[in-house]
Amino acid sequence: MSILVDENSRVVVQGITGREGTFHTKLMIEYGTVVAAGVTPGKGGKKVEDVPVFNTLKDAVDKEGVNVSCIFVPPPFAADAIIEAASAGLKVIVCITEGIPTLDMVKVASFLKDKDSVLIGPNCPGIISPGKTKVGIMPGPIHMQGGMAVISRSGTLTYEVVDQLTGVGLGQSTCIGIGGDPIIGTTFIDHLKWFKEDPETKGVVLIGEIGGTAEEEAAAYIRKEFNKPVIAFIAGQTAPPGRRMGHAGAIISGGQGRAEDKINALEAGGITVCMNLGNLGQTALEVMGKS
Amino acid sequence: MSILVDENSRVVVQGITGREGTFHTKLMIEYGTVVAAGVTPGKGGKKVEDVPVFNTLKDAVDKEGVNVSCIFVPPPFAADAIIEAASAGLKVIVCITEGIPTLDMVKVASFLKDKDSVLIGPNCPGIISPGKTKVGIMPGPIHMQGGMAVISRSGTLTYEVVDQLTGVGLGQSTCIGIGGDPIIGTTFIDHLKWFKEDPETKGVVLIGEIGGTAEEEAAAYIRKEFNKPVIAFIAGQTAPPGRRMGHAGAIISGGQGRAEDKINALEAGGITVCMNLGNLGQTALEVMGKS
Amino acid sequence: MKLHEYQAKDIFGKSGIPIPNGQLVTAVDQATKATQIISGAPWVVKAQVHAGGRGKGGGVRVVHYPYEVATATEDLLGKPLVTKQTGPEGVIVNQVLIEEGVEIDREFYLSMVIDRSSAMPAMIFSQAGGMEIEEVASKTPELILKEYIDPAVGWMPHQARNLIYGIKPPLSLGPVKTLMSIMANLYRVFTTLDCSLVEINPLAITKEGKVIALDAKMSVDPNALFRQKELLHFDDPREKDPLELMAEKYSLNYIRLDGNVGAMVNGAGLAMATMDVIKMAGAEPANFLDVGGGASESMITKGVEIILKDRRVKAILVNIFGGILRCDVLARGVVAAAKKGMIRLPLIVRLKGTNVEEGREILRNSDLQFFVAKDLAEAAELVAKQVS
Amino acid sequence: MKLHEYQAKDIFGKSGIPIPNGQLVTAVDQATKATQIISGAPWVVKAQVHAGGRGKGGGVRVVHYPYEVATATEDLLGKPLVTKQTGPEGVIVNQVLIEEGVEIDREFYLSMVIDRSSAMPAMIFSQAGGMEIEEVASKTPELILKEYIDPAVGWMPHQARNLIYGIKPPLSLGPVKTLMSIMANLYRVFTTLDCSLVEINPLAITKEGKVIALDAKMSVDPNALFRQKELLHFDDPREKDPLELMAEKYSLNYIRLDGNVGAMVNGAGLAMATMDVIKMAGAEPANFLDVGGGASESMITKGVEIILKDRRVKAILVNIFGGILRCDVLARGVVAAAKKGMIRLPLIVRLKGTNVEEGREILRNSDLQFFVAKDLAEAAELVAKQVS
Repeated sequence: MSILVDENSRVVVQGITGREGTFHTKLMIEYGTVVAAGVTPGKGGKKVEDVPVFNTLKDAVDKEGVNVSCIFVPPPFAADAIIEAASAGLKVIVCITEGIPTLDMVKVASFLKDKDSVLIGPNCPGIISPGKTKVGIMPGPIHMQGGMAVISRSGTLTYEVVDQLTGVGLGQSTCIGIGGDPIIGTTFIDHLKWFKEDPETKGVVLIGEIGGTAEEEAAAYIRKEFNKPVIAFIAGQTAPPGRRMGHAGAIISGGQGRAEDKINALEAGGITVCMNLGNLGQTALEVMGKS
Repeated sequence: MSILVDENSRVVVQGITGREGTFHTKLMIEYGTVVAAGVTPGKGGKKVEDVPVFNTLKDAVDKEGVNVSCIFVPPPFAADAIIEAASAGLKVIVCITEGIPTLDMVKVASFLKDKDSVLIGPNCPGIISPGKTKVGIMPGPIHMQGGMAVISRSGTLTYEVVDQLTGVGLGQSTCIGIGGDPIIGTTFIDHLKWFKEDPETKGVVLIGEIGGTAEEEAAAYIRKEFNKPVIAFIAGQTAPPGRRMGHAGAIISGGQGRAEDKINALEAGGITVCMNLGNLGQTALEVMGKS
Repeated sequence: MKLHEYQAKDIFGKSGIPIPNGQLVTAVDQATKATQIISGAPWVVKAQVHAGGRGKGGGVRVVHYPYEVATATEDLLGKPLVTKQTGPEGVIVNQVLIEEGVEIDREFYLSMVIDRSSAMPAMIFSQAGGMEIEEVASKTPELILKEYIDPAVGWMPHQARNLIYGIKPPLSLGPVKTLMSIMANLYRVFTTLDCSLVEINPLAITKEGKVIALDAKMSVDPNALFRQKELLHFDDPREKDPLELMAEKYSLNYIRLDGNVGAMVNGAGLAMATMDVIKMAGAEPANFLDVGGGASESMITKGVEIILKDRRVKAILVNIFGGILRCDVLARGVVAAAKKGMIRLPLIVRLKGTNVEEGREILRNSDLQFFVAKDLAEAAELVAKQVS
Repeated sequence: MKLHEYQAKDIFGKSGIPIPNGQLVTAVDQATKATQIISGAPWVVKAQVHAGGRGKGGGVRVVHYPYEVATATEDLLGKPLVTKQTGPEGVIVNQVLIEEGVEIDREFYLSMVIDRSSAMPAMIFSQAGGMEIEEVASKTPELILKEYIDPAVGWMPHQARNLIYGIKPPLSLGPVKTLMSIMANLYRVFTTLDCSLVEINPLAITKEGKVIALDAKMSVDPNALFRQKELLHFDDPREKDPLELMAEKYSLNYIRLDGNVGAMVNGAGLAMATMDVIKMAGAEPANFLDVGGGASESMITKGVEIILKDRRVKAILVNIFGGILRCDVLARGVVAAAKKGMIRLPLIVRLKGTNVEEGREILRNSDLQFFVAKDLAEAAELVAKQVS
């Protein structure tokens, strides 16, 4: 098992003819992902890496039965792409695009409220169920199939963590970058709920960062509802307030979003917080060894 | 039993200081309805028929624990009033107002999608559970408590039907005017589902009219899911196409909404369709006698 | 509220939806001048009436010489145009639109309406343009494509692509882009002007590859006119039945029909049902008249007057279920009409509800000749007897 | 992107949000002239800098004679203003806003932000205006009211009433109406200009009962600037750190901090975590620098250059987890910087991921002196050793 994506996922790449879209289509196929279709308006009938390209997502669904989307379209058109995917009934929508206007995401979030689609991202590395499928831009080879779930607001930081986990022999069930923007499709809690029901997942690494209150909310949820071991790390302990630290969502403002508040909340929730990134793998090994 | 409203309903009248609002507040109280509060912005602190008036619905909820709203505010402000009521968490919202712009109702419908509120109307006479409470403008005395449910797109036509039912000795559990506009909060099917679960309700009179396909959809639902006797009447058998017959929703256009199609669909659903309004009470008595 | 083609096109032109060059004329000499401004030949001369079916009724003429433009205009102006929607007497043509003719390569259909079931606006597109959409719907329903518009996000580009990329054979990039912008603009027009219908049929692609709205239908939600005041001047009372216009003035909801039994009812549903009852009793309703809940005595009197102005009426049925409208108010209004000597036809009255006794009393005490029906069934019988 | 007070007020003025009469001046003689146009006394002279806390920092002066306006302006212009947000060196004041003073009766707080949890814009109102909202939030949280705005329906009048009718003592009808219109207009400004923050504090009621925005803060979502081109001219590069400005030009995400260890990282999260690791090893990060996934060799070189322009830097840590950014590209960029003679400080390199061997090879084959760390823990130790 794993959550949301696995060997049965039939992936459509929205924006497949763009530079990034083409590049990562190749890498996903190399990893073993079934990339069944691509979409670029006006390029219908072409092929990219032997994948058929359609003008609309509707066509891709009708002709190729795709059920997971991976979006690489540029920021001005990304909200349209997400809504197109949800309208076409895709179960899982992964939006890699960074730089979508926040008010576009307000509309997207409103649109998705009564839909069955799960949106991962935007501004995220995607989702991987190691050994099964990879929908996103993370380096495949660092992953190893196993029992750890990883949920993260970050990209390369996640790779660092996964690499350490693999290094200490802790494989992963599913790793998810939920995205670094203020408004994202799914939160820590959404994924924790799914991981709770996933028998393959034995423990969770939760990688947060400054900004917002998502980690505090996750801590409250874990305390009340979550019964598997959780190891957490918060990036940005030394970040100054009022400055956006790369991610649109990573900003301490109005007295909210400080790393220490998040760490306190997590520890109060009985969660092991790793303070030094260098030791994360080791910490995870200790926690999982105990359980 | 009855559905949606009963003796426990604490009603707030939105637009209570207006002419209609005040008039019907009086009549509702006379019928026995608990009108616990009124709302008119800027008139907070006043009283109407001994009912305290508040500036906002939020205040009325906080101070008087109201759970059902009856809206009389003029069309330009009615959408705001409905959304205010839903935001304040009211369970049942009855909107009497006629003449709300359709695009306002598009927004209202979208807003209500993920809320728990039930909207009845707009452009409707309201809802009455005879002997318990009346939330609306229907004449109370013609009603009699009993086992017949009435669901109708019309106003005075409903009174005519109820009067005939009472005349033949068939009392009513709950009578609902769902409204004569193209976009309404709840449809025949919504109420049929609730009546299905209401043990007091033994049979249903469904009063449709030309325009739209609500009756056809109800017929399909009844055939599949509804197990109590239904008597139907469709107004507008002689109405010309392309003309709006009083109600904004009562128009035959684009080959849709004809009375004969509705009657055929209902009969195909095994529903007794009364062709002549004059005989409705008698027909109902026969059907209910058989069952 | 219906707009004329030229009015809708005026709005289109200002909203980024391409239209042909054209000019509205109300006199023949203007028509001749128009040909000097508007490029041709050919020219298209189009009668501006609200009724549909103009083309088959001879209201649209394609001509090739300037003098023909004048002749066609003269042919149409001031004369009744009969279409399948007007009835045999037709409607008088007061205005004519003269447009440049274009060479059509392909014809599409594009419209927007409110979809009741989903409670959302819908954009409807078909590549089978130029014919009536009902015909397409019955013969080739697969050629009609719909997109529903969530008000939280508005019209989205992928929806346009869903409609446009279904066209076979496919369009080239230029027309695709223009169609996308036309759809986005149509959505903006529809929502900002509170339309209940906007229809472009045909939406043509010319031989030069231009996309252009050759016809335009637009209706505005009458409930929204309070915030669309700048559209009020588009209202053309000349297009309305004079009795309906008079009723409108007194806030009475009156629709003229072809029968001989006038009906006065409170409530639209009951009014429709009363019409049906009349028909079922073997007579024909002469009108739909809902006097509404808030009718005053004088409005009732006016209602009687309007019913009786229709010379075909042979009897009147008053069917009132008193609620907000009290039966005594109704009775006073009817008696007032009688006193003015208006009522010389058989009057059948069926009263029920609020203040019914008082109402009957008022009628009894007047000089008025009338029949009282105890219920709807009896009322219908009495009516039928009077007109048979 | 932050706007200056005068820029935000300019937008307010055009959007139906009342503002005081005022004039922007950049020279003392303009200040004297301004007093002839703007009614006073008193006048308010306000330094136009992005940093908050201007009032307490002496950047806002209320004066009563025209010559004082000139003196105050001279006092501020061209000189550094130190506030709690600027750091000890302060920011240079380049522009001064001169406004009519008003007699304040009551002060409110009004703002709009995006609420992350609900994914909706929120309107925030408090009747405790004039003080910092964080202070109100901690002392009297019940005085802060919020309304969330559903994008399907937009800002609704009842939401304004929910905020306004909570005010004690209650306002009279005039101010209620103005406040309602200000809120509706603020919502329009926020959404049409893609704002991330709009704040009016204080929103004052004058002794004459007028409602007026005495201050204005506005930030625009940088991700939306592609469709807000007309706002680009509001950008004031003089307000930015020169190194950050240079980084921006090369699409590098650089933020200057106070420490002595320069850091170059790919990915914002990893860059933050690297800063934390440096700190935990007992050193202080001199910057945040995310070179991003698509960095080219020359961008890397530029990044090194920017880090080194900060004279406080004593050592550099390069931490790259190669993914889209390949380690060999990173190595070439660093070597190119070394060849230009830029690197004279200890360099600690930690490479991992795509093409890591190739990258290490390139570094080894260069003349560059550097330390290789096998993992993050070791990298931090090496850094600490170099700067201790």
